[in-house]
Amino acid sequence: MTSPYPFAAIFGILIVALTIASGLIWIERRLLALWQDRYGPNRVGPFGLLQVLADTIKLLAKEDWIPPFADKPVFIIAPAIIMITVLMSFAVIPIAPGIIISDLNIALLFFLAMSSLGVYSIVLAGWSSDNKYSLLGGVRAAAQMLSYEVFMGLSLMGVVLLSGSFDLVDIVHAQRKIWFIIPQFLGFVLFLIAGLAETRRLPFDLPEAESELVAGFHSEYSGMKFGMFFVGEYLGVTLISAMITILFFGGWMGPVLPPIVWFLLKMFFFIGVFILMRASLPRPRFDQLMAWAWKLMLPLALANLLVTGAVVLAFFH
Amino acid sequence: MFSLVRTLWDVFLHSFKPRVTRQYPEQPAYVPPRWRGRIILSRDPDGGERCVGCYLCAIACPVDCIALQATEDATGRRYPEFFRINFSRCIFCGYCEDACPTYAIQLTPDFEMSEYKRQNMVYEKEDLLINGTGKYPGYNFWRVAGVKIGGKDKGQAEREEPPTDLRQLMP
Amino acid sequence: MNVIAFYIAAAIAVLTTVLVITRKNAVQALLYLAVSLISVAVIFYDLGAPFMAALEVIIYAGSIIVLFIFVVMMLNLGKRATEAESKLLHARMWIGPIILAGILIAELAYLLAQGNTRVGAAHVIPPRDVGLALYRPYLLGVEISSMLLMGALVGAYHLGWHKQRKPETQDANREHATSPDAGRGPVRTGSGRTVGAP
Amino acid sequence: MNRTDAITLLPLIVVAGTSVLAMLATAVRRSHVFTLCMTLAGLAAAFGCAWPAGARAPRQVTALLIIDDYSLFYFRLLIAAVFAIAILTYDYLRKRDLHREELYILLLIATVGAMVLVASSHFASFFLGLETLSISLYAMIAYLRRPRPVEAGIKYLVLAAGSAAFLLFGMALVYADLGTMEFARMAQLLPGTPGDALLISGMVLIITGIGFKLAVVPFHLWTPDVYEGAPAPVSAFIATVSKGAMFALLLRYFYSAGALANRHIALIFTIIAIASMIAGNLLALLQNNVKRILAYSSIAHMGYLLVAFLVGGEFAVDAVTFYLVAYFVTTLGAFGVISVMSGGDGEPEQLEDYRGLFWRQPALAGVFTVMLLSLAGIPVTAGFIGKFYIVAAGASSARWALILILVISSVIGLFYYLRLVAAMYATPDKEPAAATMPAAFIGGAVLAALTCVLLWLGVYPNPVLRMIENVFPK
Repeated sequence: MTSPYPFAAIFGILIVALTIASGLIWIERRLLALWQDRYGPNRVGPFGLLQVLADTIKLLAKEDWIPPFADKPVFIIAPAIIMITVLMSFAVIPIAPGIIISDLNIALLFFLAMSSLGVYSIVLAGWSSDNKYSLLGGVRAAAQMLSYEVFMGLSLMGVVLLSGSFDLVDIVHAQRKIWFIIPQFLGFVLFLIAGLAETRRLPFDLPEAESELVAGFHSEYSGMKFGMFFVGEYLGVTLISAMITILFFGGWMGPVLPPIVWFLLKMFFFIGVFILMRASLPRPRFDQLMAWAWKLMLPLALANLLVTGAVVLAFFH
Repeated sequence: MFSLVRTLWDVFLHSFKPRVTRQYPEQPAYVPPRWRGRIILSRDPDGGERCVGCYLCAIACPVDCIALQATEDATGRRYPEFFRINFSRCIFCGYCEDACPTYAIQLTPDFEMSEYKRQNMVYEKEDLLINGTGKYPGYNFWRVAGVKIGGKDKGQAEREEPPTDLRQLMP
Repeated sequence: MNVIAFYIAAAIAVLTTVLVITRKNAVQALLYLAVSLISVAVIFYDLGAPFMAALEVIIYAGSIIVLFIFVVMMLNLGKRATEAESKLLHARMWIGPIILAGILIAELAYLLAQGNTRVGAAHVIPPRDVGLALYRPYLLGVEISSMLLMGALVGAYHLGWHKQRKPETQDANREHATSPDAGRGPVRTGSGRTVGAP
Repeated sequence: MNRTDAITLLPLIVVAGTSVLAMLATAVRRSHVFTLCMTLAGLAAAFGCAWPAGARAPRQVTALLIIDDYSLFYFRLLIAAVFAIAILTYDYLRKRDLHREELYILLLIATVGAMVLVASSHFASFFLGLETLSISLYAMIAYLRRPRPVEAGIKYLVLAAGSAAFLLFGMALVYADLGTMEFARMAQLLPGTPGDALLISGMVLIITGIGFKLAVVPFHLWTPDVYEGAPAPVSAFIATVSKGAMFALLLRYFYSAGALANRHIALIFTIIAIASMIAGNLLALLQNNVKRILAYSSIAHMGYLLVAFLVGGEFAVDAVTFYLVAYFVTTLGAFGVISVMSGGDGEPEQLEDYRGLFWRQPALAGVFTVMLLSLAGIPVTAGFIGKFYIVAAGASSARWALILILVISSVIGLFYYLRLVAAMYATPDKEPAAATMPAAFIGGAVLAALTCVLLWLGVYPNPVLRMIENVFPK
């Protein structure tokens, strides 16, 4: 059921998503500080909450520099692509009954399609900068995101088998009895890892690895273009957390509290997990990353799919 | 694989540990008495400048941040005509203090020296001189030095005998 | 079926495909190809094949073209490649195929204008139906496709195998270097030069 | 899919299963002999499985495949040909230093594709079979990974991809017009749409795709290069299995869908047939490269086959089938000789390499002579009976123009076959280069067997003829 007020839903979700994403900049810095026994930003406004605003103003006020050697149109389009693809994905996220922009019957595939288009942003940013470090970052991003996309899709197919639908609303409804985290624990772990790699979050941030590639694909970006990559990354984290909530943790379902609160609680829990991973895990080498994807994750995802299919066929058919 | 999970848990446990960050401006930092911070020029207990303009500090300074010009007053007492320390260069090594024969130049436990303009980091003598003796309260160079200055002739310094007339020693 | 959406998507598809052919820069051409594929996906969705549309985006636009771009990025095509391409775009090269293609298009337009196709009007086909069709009546097709892919894989593995061979030759060199008569090899030139230096 | 379906599909399943097993075995441990034995055993088993399948034929297995006596006959023919090719491959690869096992896997997969083509009754299986065949062939052609084979492979890849696009487009048009992709349904619908332009355009595009695979004249440009570049056994595979399967499909498609009744289609095929016969034979005259000669000769032979195909009716099916059997045996033999003679570093391709072959290796020269004579259609060989059948078929429906061209072009063809034969029996004016290897026992055995079959078919064709007639009762 699509929302009765489509424009209200679109703007509501747009604003909430953007607010959460930019708020994440603050949340992440505070949480990282917490786990590193520090305070983090706490000067601007109460608890440093206005730090986000300060950062935004800073980014907007910075010089928007396009290098003369760059491929200009591509250079400009690249950061927009990541925002577009991630925000498009939010269109199919059911936040609570009735709060959804478009109840698509292939919502899950739509999410996968959009995340696979997100690769373009990184690759093109790296390519158009015409800088060897950026190019290397772009090449890494292409290899990494393509590889992890493969089993990202496969790891979700267990959920699809259990719920019998690509529709996210149906998937949430199918978790009335039991959250899919129990029968699909392996799928959950795989999706979590793939999600990390897809959003290029820290253990897997090789495309931008500061220590070796001087920020990789966005070396040449400044001002709000850089800001769009920045916010795009946090939007990606929000999106993946929302997807985990919907696919494995029963979406908006929960006792006592209203559905939307449950949804946000669960989502923020996973955002916290993402940040915790950033705080604790070291970055792998690139060949290790690729080897894990193809030699470990892909077989595991296939095995998960096989076993789930067999069980569904044997007991629920 | 398990170690990764354990790492996550260990890091998570840090949420309940005290923070090591010091909230600096509100909670002042403890500075030990012998901290090598901002440089001052001290005075004798009687209020005169201790510095005799011997240039040893300027020579000892590894970054050449001290500049001075010695001069003499009418009574023959040496003092710096100007004394300038560029704190944007100073590395607070304390060599000047070591080199100073008169305990004039001293390092203090003060480090809050931020300025918006670089030029303001250059301290002149009037900025450097304090109304006190610093770490060596009783010491007065001119009272112990055997130099003749106004109001004190040779042999009038502390623990000094009047000068011997060499001609009286002749056999 | 939304006619306006169809025509917009179709126009974009045609336009971008033309741009794919006329671009001199390989990456830009590939980008237009990606846009063209996405608009084709929109057409699929419009025609009532959402599953197909999603796969079109995921597989073609999202994976294959990215791989192409990946390879082009690795090839490091510079100005020279662009110049070579611009030579190919000479009128003599494209005028013949363009005329032929024009005739084909005109013919097709004429044929379609007669409008006697028997394929029924589009209705939405959910993914479940696609799955059922694939694994019930067309099961054999899926299996044959798997053989096809296996053939492609084995062939690609064989043709791409020589890259694996390099470590072997290096090993051979190393063995050679450790053998007794290896002293005359390049190992010694450095030391010989220092000894014999004037 | 049920039990009976599975049994009728057994030949196909066994070949496909063998390829998977061979791949797994190769992944565990490489062994050339073991892979060959596995391949041969699998092929033999598949051949044997044709009987239980035949007991349940004809049977439509899903909409895609139809297993009837016709398919099973071609299954046996293809499997037998691949069996011979596999042995020749062993002989060929034995002398070469590279990974050898993959070629058998590819060979088996290509065979699966050919078998699917033969049995297909639906556009989907038609296209899938064709692509399975083509994709394995790309790798097989470029298998030696030297510049020329790779060039040939890429040429084939590009042109095959283009022709596949034509084919798909044609299928789409036909589907748009008729709303079905099953041959049988098309046969029911076709009479109602006699002069439909959409349908005819689709058919023409399909013919383009098929014509490319058959290498008939306007679409033949790849043939000489690919034959020359590919390893000899692979050339044999392209010439026999690939083209044979395609021709079998052509017969089934155009007869079961009844498209040949259309005047335009028939005209197109007539032009193609005439062009192939003339161009193939004339171009071969100019060649000094034996593999290229065989390539052009195969173009001409496809032209002859099209003559019989155009006649239509059961007589034509018999003639085409018998001709294909004879052509299979002959072509396998001819390429077999090249393959057996080739050393570790190259193949004897030039006419010069064969000068005086008789004085060095009389047996090999004899076999090659018989094969060439059969290709030329000299009596006592299978080629003569085949050609005779075609002429008879043409005469039965009074296609005198076609027959006249067939005869004239055959006479032209005789010239270059005999030129090759003459070269073999010429006295060698200088000592031959020691490049030619003595024929290996196993390859020689295949050649001997092929020669025997050839002569047997030429002298006493009745059993085979009767078998073919029984296969297609109609």
